[in-house]
Amino acid sequence: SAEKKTEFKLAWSIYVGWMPWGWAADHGIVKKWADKYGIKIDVVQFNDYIESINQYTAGAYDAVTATNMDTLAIPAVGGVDTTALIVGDFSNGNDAVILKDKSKLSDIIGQKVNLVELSVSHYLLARALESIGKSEKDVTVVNTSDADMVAAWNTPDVSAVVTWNPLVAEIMATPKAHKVFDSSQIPGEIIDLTVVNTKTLHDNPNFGRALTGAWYETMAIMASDTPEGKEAREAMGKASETDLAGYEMQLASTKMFYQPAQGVEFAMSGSLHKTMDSVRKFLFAHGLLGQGAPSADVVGIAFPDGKVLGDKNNVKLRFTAAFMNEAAQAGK
Amino acid sequence: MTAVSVQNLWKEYDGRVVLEHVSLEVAPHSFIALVGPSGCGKSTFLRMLLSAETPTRGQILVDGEQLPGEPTADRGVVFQRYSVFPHLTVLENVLIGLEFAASPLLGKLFGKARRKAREEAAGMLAAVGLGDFLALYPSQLSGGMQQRLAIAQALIKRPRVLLLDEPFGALDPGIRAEIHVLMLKLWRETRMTVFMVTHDLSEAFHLGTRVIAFDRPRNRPEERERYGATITHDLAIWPPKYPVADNETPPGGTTRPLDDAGAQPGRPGAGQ
Amino acid sequence: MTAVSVQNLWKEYDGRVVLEHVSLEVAPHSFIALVGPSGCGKSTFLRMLLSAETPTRGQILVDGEQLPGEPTADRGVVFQRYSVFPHLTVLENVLIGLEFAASPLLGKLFGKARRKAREEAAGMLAAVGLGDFLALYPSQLSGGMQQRLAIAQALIKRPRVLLLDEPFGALDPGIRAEIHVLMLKLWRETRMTVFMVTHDLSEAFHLGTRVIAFDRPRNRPEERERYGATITHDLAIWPPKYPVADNETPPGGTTRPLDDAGAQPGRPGAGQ
Amino acid sequence: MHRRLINAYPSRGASLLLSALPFLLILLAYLAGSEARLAVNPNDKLLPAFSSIGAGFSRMAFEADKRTGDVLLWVDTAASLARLLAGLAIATVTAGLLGIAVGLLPYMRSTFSGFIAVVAMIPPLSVLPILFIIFGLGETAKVALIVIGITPMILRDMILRVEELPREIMVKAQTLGASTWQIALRVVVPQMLPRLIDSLRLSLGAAWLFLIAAEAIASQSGLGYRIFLLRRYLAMDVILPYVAWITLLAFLLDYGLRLLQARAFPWFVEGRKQR
Amino acid sequence: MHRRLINAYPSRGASLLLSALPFLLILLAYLAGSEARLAVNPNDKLLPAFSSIGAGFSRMAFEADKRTGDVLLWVDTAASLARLLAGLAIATVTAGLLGIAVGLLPYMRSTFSGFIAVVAMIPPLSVLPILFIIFGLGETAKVALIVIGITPMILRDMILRVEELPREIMVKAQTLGASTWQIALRVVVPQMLPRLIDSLRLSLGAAWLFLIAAEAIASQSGLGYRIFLLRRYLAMDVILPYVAWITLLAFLLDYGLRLLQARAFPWFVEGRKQR
Ligand SMILES: Nc1ncnc2c1ncn2[C@@H]1O[C@H](COP(=O)(O)OP(=O)(O)OP(=O)(O)O)[C@@H](O)[C@H]1O
Ligand SMILES: Nc1ncnc2c1ncn2[C@@H]1O[C@H](COP(=O)(O)OP(=O)(O)OP(=O)(O)O)[C@@H](O)[C@H]1O
Ligand SMILES: [Mg+2]
Ligand SMILES: [Mg+2]
Repeated sequence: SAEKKTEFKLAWSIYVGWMPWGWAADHGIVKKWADKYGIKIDVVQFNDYIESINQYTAGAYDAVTATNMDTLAIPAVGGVDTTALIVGDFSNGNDAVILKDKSKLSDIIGQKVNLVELSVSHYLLARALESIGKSEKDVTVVNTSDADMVAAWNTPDVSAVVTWNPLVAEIMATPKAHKVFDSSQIPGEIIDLTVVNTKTLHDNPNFGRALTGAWYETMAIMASDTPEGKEAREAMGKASETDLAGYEMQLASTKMFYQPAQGVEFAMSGSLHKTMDSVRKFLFAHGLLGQGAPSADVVGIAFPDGKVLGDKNNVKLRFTAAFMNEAAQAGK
Repeated sequence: MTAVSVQNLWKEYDGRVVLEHVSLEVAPHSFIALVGPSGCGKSTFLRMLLSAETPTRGQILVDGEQLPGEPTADRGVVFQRYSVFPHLTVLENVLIGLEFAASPLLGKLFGKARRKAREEAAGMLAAVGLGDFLALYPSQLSGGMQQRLAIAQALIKRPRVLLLDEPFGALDPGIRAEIHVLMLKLWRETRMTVFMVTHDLSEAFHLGTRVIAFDRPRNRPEERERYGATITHDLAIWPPKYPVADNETPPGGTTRPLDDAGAQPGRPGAGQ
Repeated sequence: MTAVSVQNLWKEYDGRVVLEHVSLEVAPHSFIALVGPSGCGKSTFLRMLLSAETPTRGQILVDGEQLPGEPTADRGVVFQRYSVFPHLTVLENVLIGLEFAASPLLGKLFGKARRKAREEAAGMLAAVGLGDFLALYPSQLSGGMQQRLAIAQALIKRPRVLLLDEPFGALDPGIRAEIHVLMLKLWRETRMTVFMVTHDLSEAFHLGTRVIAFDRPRNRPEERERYGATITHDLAIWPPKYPVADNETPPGGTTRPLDDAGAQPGRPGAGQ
Repeated sequence: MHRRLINAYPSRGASLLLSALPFLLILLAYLAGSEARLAVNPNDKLLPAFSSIGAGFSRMAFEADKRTGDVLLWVDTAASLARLLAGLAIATVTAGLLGIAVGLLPYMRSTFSGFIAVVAMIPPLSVLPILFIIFGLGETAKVALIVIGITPMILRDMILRVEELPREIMVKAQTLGASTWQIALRVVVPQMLPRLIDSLRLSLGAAWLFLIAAEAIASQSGLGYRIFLLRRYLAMDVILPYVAWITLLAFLLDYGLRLLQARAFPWFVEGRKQR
Repeated sequence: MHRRLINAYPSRGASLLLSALPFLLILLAYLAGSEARLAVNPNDKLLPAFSSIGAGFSRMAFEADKRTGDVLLWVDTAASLARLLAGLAIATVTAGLLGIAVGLLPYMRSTFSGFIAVVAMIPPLSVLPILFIIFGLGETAKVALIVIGITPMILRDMILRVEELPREIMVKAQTLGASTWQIALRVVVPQMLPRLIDSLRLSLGAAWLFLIAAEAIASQSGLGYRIFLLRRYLAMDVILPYVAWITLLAFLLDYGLRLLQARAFPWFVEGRKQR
């Protein structure tokens, strides 16, 4: 039974790769595209990233901005069939492992590491440790809220953190901070998405079209070297309580897919396959694929090339290139 | 002009007997003074007359009819403390009784109806000597003035029975004398039946037409649980020390009449 | 055997005069009964005798010496309410006065010293008839027992002056009579000087060697702020109605002596 | 004259000085800490110099934000106060009405007293996700969190206060012929209003706490939102004046309520003095 | 017999039924909501079926965690209770001692009463960064947040209670020759202890709140930590039993304090009854 709707809600939270949503909403771009398809899209900003995903998972929102890992672990595991509509960027240095007074990654062994547990930071730490042949058992993880990370760094108790921008930039500005590992060393593994409820998207493809249309129009402005582009970037910086320079520094460590074609290419690539396999193994090891899950295969992940990772009868996360493709065609 | 009949009344609290075998016939327009040691159940007795407490056994009839199950407007009361509403002015404290009757929904009168009720209340207050203090709150009144207010508040409902629980205990002798005068005047005018608890024997003999003493006949520690207090003395004050109306019958007392008990009470605590 | 001299005492609160021109010479071993209408400053006067309040003008001498600036152990007090410590048992309430003196640091005695103090306290409690209730808390006592406890508590310090503020107001006649007897006995034995505020004239005349009345000579509303109360009557009760020791001088009274005021007091509130 | 410490009162001047003392000490401690940290790292953000705090405050309070054109402090204040007052108003009315009903009517008491005792023990922060799902994320949710956070407190207090009304007052009203409705309307409610203000004042602290917690999760303006956002950057030069501002607002609210009580219910304040 | 509602008491049986009613209604509402959501999405996490909740609880309470080998519920409970009790103990002792000193000594009152009134208005969560530098991020910080959160409440209450002691009691102690120290030790402190328990009970709710907030900030175990961690995955099948468990603990703590008061201070409880 198809459910036609005309009103939709998108939840987004403050992060370098998602700031365009706020700007697009403020500048009427979202409304323009929604009007074009005769629908209404409510763009709601969350302070708390996790709460935005929870709200989406509970059904209060039709779309949300999230990382690949959290999309799999929360809505998909929670039975909400979800489609990654837009692959916006991947973290290319935005997430980092930082040590105080020490400069080698191996110095982290035996330390307490402050990070947001079960987040992409946790994943990054696991990958970093893997890279030197160690595992999570060799450190002590202390769950620390992202809002307090900078303040925590400033206390003598804390000697190692894993976190993301803009917090990385803030911490690196203090005298004793040394970046010992960052996401540029695992390129393409921490992906920032705009995801949509699959059923809603299936019943209302125009919602997907409006979102991609608005997104890539914004991308085009943001990427341009014009005064308008600079103004947009400055506004996005301000909205995340930093300035143009700060925001551009964050962008530098983010691989943005400004053109839809780039997104399509990334989604179609085989590396996404490998990344998601690594991610689901990490989640399984931490018991996040559902309690009593017999293997990492319980939840199926479908890719644009038709391949499926895990249970084919229980596909809950789908990567699609269709809408980005449509936008790429329209843009030509 | 209301007769009260108390028939073999018992009251227990959690199996502890407080009052037992209390029987009493009260003639209309009596002024009953209740005395007795602390804790013997005088207040409990009044509360039962008010229906604020249910007897364990026995019954109370007012003009031959069973008491209703809860307090009603035909039995007024003045307590020693907390007898007036602290959040209402003197005038409002008296007015509210009229408003309850006339305005079931809001409990408040407006316009002409209010002016009329106000006049009646102000008249009653003037009668108890509070005519000049209508706008004050109880906390701004002295103890004596508060008790006069409580009396006015009770009397505006023209109760058939008025119950007073140590109403004048906290007052100094001058004010107390004034209130005694007032009380007797109102009692005579409204012809109601009054029950008054007091610790002051001289007050009891001065005001009462009949003095009733409660006490525990068995009072050894091991008996306290099992046996309660009852009426141990019942003295009619006759002839009355103030004029009574022609149509009044002498209030019934069961023991020896005291000639001059009212005029020359034994001074409390004088015996050394 | 302590003389008290009050010299032209004034007390104002925020510019409102409460007491004025109070002068009084009290002979040793007097029993002064203070009476007067509510709010006239009797309690204030006692508080000044205690140094719990400072006079605005004038001074008080005890045996010729200026009062110390704060309450001390040579002046004991019994208030109408809150006079004993609710968190201590009967015994502890009396013991604590001895412990304060003997143990500056902990305020508590142990071992032999405690046993000795305990004996003394128990003796005092037996004297006021509380010998069987040593382990009870005040909330488990009746009003009369609490007041006896307060008296024992004050007397264990052997104060030279004892101040009583309406100490027996809440008691019923029987218990009151008992306490009167006890009070007079203790007064005679310890030879202290007693000041007692009371609203009960018969009590005043029964216990006092001298009755002092406070009142406001000017009491019109517009005068209330500017003029306070002062001594309006000062009656020596002489000859005393109970035996006094040989070496006692008649307590000085400045106005007419009353022959039988003690035996036949005017009944309060009797005048209609 | 030698006196016991409990009888020693400072003079007016000394009293003023003494009351300023702890504030001065805190100020000095801050200054010392700030200088020490700034000496090590001139860019230290944790304990900024007073000049930075002043600049931060004036930026928030007097300069229009470039992006939105709003002066942020006032926008934040308006948003937060609106939520806080709405929450307080709803909680007060709910708890007042329900508390009076439960305190007054035996049937209501039987039904609700156990339930309220249990519900009052649930820490609202632990059920945040459920609250957000039920109330959405708009203004409703924020107001709801405040309401849910403080209603149980006020409610329990109200029930106690109603039950504390002297039995005599209830009997008296009945002897004047009042019905249950009339007793509630004319005897109990008016006597509860000033007590409700007391209870409200006691719960102000918790209300601010919940406001800040709610604004930290989803919102685009508000004092708590701003503090939360700036906390990531450790922008203490703005956070500290914001905290001072919140403290001032809380203090004024408390003071205003006390004033209201004194004005509107003179009988209550006087009655209390006499006790 | 027709009676006013205020005089109508339910029978014992009816009373029991009535008090169960709201719990039943909530349960039914949950069941209905849960079934409706599970019908649409059998993996729904928001309102899991009772069987899932039971499984979640037994997993936390009886099975050892794979990663650490601990049985998480007990580890969390032990960690949280240790923090909570430490915080309560420190706050109680501090507020008790300072409150008595301020309430009793005019010099202390002049010095601190204004300061306390202002400090009590600062929302502690808004000055977290400063607390971190002072107390670090370890157990100290969590206990400190609880202490800072509830001390002002207890303190203000204590000061009021000391000032409420009848003037007569103070005068009486002096006429028995007591020094200030002796009055504090033997008259005021013993009378304040049961009142301190009252005040502590009132602040239990806030203490839990601050505990959960503190554990959400930085920690490795604790009931609040677990709830916030699991919130990341909307694991309501564990969060709900945790909330119920916290509620039970809070209830027991409250009950224990009431019992302690009744046992240790019979004079206080009896005195209160008589009022
Ligand atoms: N609600 C109650 N529950 C249990 N016992 C009660 C209750 N009310 C009164 N009592 C007991 O009943 C006895 C009589 O109390 P009551 O108040 O009637 O005495 P009283 O004669 O009025 O005393 P007083 O002169 O001190 O006012 C007392 O022992 C009291 O403890
Ligand atoms: N601390 C105070 N501040 C201001 N006024 C006071 C204070 N204490 C007493 N007063 C006033 O002083 C007057 C005398 O009070 P006091 O308590 O001495 O009267 P009293 O004679 O003992 O009355 P009562 O018989 O009612 O006990 C009263 O008008 C009272 O309001
Ligand atoms: Mg009684
Ligand atoms: Mg007095």
